[in-house]
Amino acid sequence: MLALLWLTPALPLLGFVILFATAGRLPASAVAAVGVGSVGLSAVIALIITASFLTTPPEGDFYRQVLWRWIAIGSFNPEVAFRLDPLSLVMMLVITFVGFLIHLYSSEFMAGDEGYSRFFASMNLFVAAMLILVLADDLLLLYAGWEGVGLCSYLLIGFWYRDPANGAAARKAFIVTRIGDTAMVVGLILLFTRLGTLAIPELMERAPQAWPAGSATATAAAALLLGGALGKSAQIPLQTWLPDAMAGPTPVSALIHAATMVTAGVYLIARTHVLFELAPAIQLAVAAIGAATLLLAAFSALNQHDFKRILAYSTISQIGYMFLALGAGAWTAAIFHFMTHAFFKALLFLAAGAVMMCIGDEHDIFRMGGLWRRLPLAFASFLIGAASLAALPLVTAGFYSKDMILWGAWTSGRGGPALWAAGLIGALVTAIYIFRAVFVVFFGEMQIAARSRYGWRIAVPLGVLSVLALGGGFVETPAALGHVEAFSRLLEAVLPTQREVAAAPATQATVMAIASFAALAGVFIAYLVYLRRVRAATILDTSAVQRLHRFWLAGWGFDWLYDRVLVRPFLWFAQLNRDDAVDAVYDGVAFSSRVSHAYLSRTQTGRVRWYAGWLVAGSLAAIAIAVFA
Amino acid sequence: MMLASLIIIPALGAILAWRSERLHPDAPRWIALGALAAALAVTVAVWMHGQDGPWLAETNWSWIPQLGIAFRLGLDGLSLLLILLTLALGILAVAASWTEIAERTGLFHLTLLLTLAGVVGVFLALDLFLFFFFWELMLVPMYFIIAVWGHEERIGAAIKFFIFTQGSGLLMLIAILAIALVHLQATGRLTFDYFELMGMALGPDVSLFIMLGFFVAFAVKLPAFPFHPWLPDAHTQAPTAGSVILAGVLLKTGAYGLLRFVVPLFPDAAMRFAPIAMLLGAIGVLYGAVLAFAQNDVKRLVADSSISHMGFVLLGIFAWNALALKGVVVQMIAHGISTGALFIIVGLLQERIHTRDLRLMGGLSAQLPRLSMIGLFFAIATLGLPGLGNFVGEFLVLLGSFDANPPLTIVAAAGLVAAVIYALTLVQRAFHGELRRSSSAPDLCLREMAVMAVMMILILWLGVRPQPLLDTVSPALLNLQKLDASHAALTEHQP
Amino acid sequence: MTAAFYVSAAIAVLSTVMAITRADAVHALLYLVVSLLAAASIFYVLGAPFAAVLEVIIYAGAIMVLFVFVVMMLNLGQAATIQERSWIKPRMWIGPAALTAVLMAEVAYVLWASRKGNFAGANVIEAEQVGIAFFGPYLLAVELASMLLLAGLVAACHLGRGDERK
Amino acid sequence: MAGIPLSHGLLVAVVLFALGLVGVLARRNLVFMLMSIEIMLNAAGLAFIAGGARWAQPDGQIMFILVLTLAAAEVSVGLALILALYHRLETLDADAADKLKG
Repeated sequence: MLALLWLTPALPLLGFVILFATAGRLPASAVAAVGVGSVGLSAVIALIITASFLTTPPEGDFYRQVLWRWIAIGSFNPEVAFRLDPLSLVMMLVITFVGFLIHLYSSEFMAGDEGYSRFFASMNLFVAAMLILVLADDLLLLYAGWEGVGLCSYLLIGFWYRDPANGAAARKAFIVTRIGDTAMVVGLILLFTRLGTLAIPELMERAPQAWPAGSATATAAAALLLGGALGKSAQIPLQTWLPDAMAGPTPVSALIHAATMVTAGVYLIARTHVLFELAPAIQLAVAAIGAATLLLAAFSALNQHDFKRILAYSTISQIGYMFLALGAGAWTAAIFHFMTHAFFKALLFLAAGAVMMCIGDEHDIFRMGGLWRRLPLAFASFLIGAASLAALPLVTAGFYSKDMILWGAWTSGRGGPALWAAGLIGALVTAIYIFRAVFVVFFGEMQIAARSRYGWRIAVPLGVLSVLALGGGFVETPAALGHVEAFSRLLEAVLPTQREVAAAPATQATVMAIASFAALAGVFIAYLVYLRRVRAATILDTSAVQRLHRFWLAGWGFDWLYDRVLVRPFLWFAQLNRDDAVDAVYDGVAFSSRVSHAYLSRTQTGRVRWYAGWLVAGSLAAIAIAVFA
Repeated sequence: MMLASLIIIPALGAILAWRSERLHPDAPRWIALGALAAALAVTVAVWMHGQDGPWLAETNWSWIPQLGIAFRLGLDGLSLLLILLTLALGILAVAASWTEIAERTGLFHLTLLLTLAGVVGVFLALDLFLFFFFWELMLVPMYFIIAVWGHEERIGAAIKFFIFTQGSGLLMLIAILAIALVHLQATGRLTFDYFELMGMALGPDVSLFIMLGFFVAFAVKLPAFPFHPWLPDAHTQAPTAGSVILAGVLLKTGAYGLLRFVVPLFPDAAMRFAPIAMLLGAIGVLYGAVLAFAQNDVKRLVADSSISHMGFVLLGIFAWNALALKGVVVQMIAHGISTGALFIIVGLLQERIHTRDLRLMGGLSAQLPRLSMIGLFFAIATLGLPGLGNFVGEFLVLLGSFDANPPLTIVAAAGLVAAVIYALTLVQRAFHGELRRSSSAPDLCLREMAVMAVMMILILWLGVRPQPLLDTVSPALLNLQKLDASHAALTEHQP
Repeated sequence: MTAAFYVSAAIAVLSTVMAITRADAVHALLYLVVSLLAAASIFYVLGAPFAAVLEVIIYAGAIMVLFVFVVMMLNLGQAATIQERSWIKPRMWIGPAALTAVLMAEVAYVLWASRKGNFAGANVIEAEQVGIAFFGPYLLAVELASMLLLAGLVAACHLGRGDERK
Repeated sequence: MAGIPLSHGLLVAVVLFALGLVGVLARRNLVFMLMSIEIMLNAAGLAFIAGGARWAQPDGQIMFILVLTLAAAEVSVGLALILALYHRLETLDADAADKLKG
């Protein structure tokens, strides 16, 4: 059954080819059938493969499928080959399954759009590329998927191409991530030059033999790969593109900019964790970047008005958690959080999309309010997603994954408590900002007319994802709460489990309790400030706080900074050099010959005698040379 | 005989096409298509039934024995691929200018086919004098293509093209004469034969100067920074077919010259010169990209992007190892197809909205969805998306160059970002946003779709299965590399 | 004989000076004829009687007559002479004179260097010898000269007809 | 018969040639320029004769005759040109025909 593996990316790719080739001439129903069906079939195959993989694990806990040899030059012979191991299995499942739900949702959400076929073509291509990314056995193929998803992200952010702002956002996303990608390309080149292969298993095998821990080359290689991961996963300093990416349709935000693509960086680091372990400095940088990003983004999320931008910053923040986990060496926790995050963040986006669809595409949360009565399903699912995001204890999936990360941070050897504290503050702010959104949007006074008009194709994904956002966490619970270890045992073969820590279960329980308290406290603060509007909340209106608010609203001024430091100088230089300074040099040559022509042509008087005189003078000179020389 | 026929068929076709205009205005097109298809068939036949070893076929006829000049042709994998590219792009160019060129079709196809005959000759010639002959042969008709059928500022552009290429060609002629004379002094035999001249030992300074003569000629044609200013003008002003041939084929003659002559004939000098050449390549990558970004004329944008792509080629050639050289070959072919396609797209756009000014365009996606989609496809190919041909070329070049010169490779890699900037700017400004100027004609017709589909499939095939191509060119490159195997720094990559 | 050479040479030079400085074309032509006749006598002194005869018949005769005809056809009157005077200004002569002085200097240097032991005109070369050489080794030159004359004839005809067509 | 020193004969030829040259360069009237050219040709012929006389060979006279033919052809074409030019420009001023001016 595992031999069907190639079909999982091939089916969505086929869907893309069909939709691309017909170029919008198919009726909408056929488009939806192809678009949703291809991903659905892919999900089914993924499930079959999973079942087969779990019941009869292949030898060595991985399955390798070579499709063809891509390039073979000397020792450089990357193959188009897929590798199914527990890590890629989890990724594949999440991608196909969440992808299918979002496709289903989109088939209704996007109905009537003139680019319906184009939308599904891009979405299908995205799923295919994302699957190639996670299934790739070779870093070069991984990079192919990596760029493919970037392309689809670009296409879908700029999906409504009539508005230049969307185009600008799309371009920004592509360019910023491409900066990281270029670092990654250099990283690949460095790896190949030094280790002589790009096949991931061989790389992971050869790297520890070739390089001692902390060696400069290993550090450089890890840093370059990290560059790619930072761009794709919107971490500091390459995070600025993600909030703008919300210009795309909401399902796109749910699938690409929340559930799957932006976590590719997490996947990459987990996949090449051996390298990062060889470069402790870089691993520490991963943790620090993650901690910084999660805090920065959380504070920005707290100040957004745009419904989707709240979720975008939230995504950046949550990926920050994953980076924190990776940096702390809690590889499994990162992947676990990736999975739960995919569920609850997709759910949040889809619910938000449903809400905005019903109120005439209004994005400003302060123009909403009291919507829970009109849109009960959207409300319920958003609330579940929010609870999971805020990691409300015990009942939500987010709780278990976040707890695993915090515990991993606490027990990690490098700066553990500091990382933990950052995560904790982040948890508090997370709860505040997401419940701010819940309270402002769904409670309070009704400010806008809402008509519930979603059908089953929207309702079903919301329902399924709600269940997953709540129950998806029970595959891995901490020692104090049942000690289920299904997830980490599954990933054991790929990712090293964290070092056994001597800390007593009591410590773990305490740490967990503090985190739970922080989450609940966050909800309560949000309640007080945004629903009850307690007196103390007037402090928010003071000018100092307002200034801070504007600063955070603008994402800590990164856009401003980049605009001044990078974009404007580039534009300035490009405009300055539009007519090509080098050309001016050649024009100078042309000009000087024109000037000398003007002077020399004055000697051409057109008079025979003048010419004859020069003729004589020249002859005389020649004779003189002959006679006297 | 087979090889000579590759040159003779287009040349005969040229004359026939010229004379046939009086029969019917479309007759020259069919004759041109037929001649190119016949030449293509011959090429494929040679490919299939070629001899073993690096040289698939050879021809050596006596021409001017008194001066040691022979009509010597040879076809190896490198020439084969470039000739295939030349003929294929020639066919596509004829097809693409079906409606654009309405006047003097006979003369147009005469010049087009003569150019192609010259290019094929350049790719085949193994006698330096013969090489120079073909080098000049392809130049003159191209001048007329630009000057007669070009756009508004065609005369100036044509003259600029001519002066740059002719001036640099004269430098090459001097270099050819110099190497022949040095050989004459050393051995007492006057010869222009490639193989005889190859083994010759030259003093370090002499070889450096002679090499620079060749290098400048090829660098102008390539074009490498800072010899590029002729290119934007010529490409912008040429008619679509001219731009396609210029970008797709003529630029490759420069790269071919570097591969075939500069490095094998002067290995030591080339090795000493390599850092500078690679620097020029890396600068070209970035400079062309920045230049492309700032343009308002679509055609100029595409033309400037060629400078960027050819920078990779220069970088890879002087890295001179198996990876980089194969990357160079793939990059050349992929660039020929993708840029050729972009020029065709611009031509189709201009036919429909009568402008090339990006400031007047916008929102064409709604009106011309197919054209826009294909434009997007090739813009993306240009920016080097994996799975499409350009990526394979660029990645292999970078991979190979890193071995030779890591810092410059990293600089050139920054070109990947710059490529995104200009490619997306092109797409965004032309096809997205508000509709500014409507099209006066419907979306692509079947003939146009067929042309574009062929190119899309080719570039995709190149990106996904480059191996057959790499295998074809492999013996030829190995042979070139063996010629200077004694030089340790330039040997094949050994990880 | 020697005296005859120097006298003829002096006449030739003087009449040539007069010829190139006259304002009236007919006067100049007459001086020119004198100069050519003087040259003919120099030829005779140098032992080339055939050349001297040809000089008189063709140069002084035929060619100068052509000039006279043309001057007549141009119908140059008093006005032309006055204009011609206005064109002949002293400073007109400076440049040519300077160039010519350089020429004279160069030639004088050469002649001075090779002045010894070369005497001309000791033997007379008759027309017979000339004719034999002509139709012997110089046959091709004769044919070329005839072609040249033919070409001159055709060109003159063509140029003369040019205006009628218009 | 002692003859004349060759250098004297040549000197006369050169003086005549130089005078012709001065005439060509100094006079503006086309007729005079043509006459001056005739003087120069004649001087060249004189030099040939002198040279031929020095070696007592007929070749000098032969060259003179060829020069004579040349002069005849040149005069006929030149005068025809002068006539044509006079019809067109209504003047014999050589400086008036300066269409080649750069």
